[in-house]
Amino acid sequence: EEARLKQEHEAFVVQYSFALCTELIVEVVNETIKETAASVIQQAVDEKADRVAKCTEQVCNSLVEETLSADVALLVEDVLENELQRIQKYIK
Amino acid sequence: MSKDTKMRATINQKLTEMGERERLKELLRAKLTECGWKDQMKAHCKEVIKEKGLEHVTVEDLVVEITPKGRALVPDSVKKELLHRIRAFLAQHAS
Amino acid sequence: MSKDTKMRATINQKLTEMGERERLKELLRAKLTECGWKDQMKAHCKEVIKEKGLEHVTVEDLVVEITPKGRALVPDSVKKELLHRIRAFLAQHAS
Repeated sequence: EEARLKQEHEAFVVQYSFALCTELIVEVVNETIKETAASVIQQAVDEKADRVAKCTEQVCNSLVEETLSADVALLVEDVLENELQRIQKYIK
Repeated sequence: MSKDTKMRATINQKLTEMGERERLKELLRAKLTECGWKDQMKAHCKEVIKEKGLEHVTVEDLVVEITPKGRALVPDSVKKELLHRIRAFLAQHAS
Repeated sequence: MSKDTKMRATINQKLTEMGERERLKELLRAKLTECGWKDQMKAHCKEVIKEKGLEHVTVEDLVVEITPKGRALVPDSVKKELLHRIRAFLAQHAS
């Protein structure tokens, strides 16, 4: 009887430990995957927001630069022409 | 209630009360990080996001997509170590 | 193509396609006139001509000479307003 009980107990321990091991792995894997997925998505969202902010600023700067180059050239041509006309008028 | 069910309930209670359940989970988390499993999961998440586009992926989508791979990739050595720790606890407390 | 280059191209494409780029340039021009930038630049241009002599300057020389000042004289508030307008436009037309 003692041997039978011992055998039963051993069988129980084997079965229980396997079941607990599987249960803990499923629990930890699920929790970790959920945390990892959330953090990877958050990181990607943050990175995208940073990139959008940075690139928008760069686009804004290039737009200012483009407008300035065009306008400065026009302004210079205008001033030079006015100066020339002024001198021509003076000479006449 | 059968003898096995009773014994299971008793051990479960002991595991929780003595904090061993949390310790086992902590051990497992640490082992999964140490063996690179967590990094693999991160990389896989990034791949899925890249493939589907950030605006088309939710946390739930990612969980559904990577969980099967995550379970399959838990190394046998980690499972064995956990099993060993559980057996040691049972040897001490499940008489 | 890097992610940044792609992103800039997308932003520029959106602004151009919907005519916002031209509207923004017009806004910038109006603001620069309004804040006296144009008058300051004209005055600076005349100074340089006076200093070097009309016969010794070309359009290119003058452009090279006064552009840095032109850049520096754009008020921060104007740049900020422009950036704000671009952000608002992108937020409105986000796909």
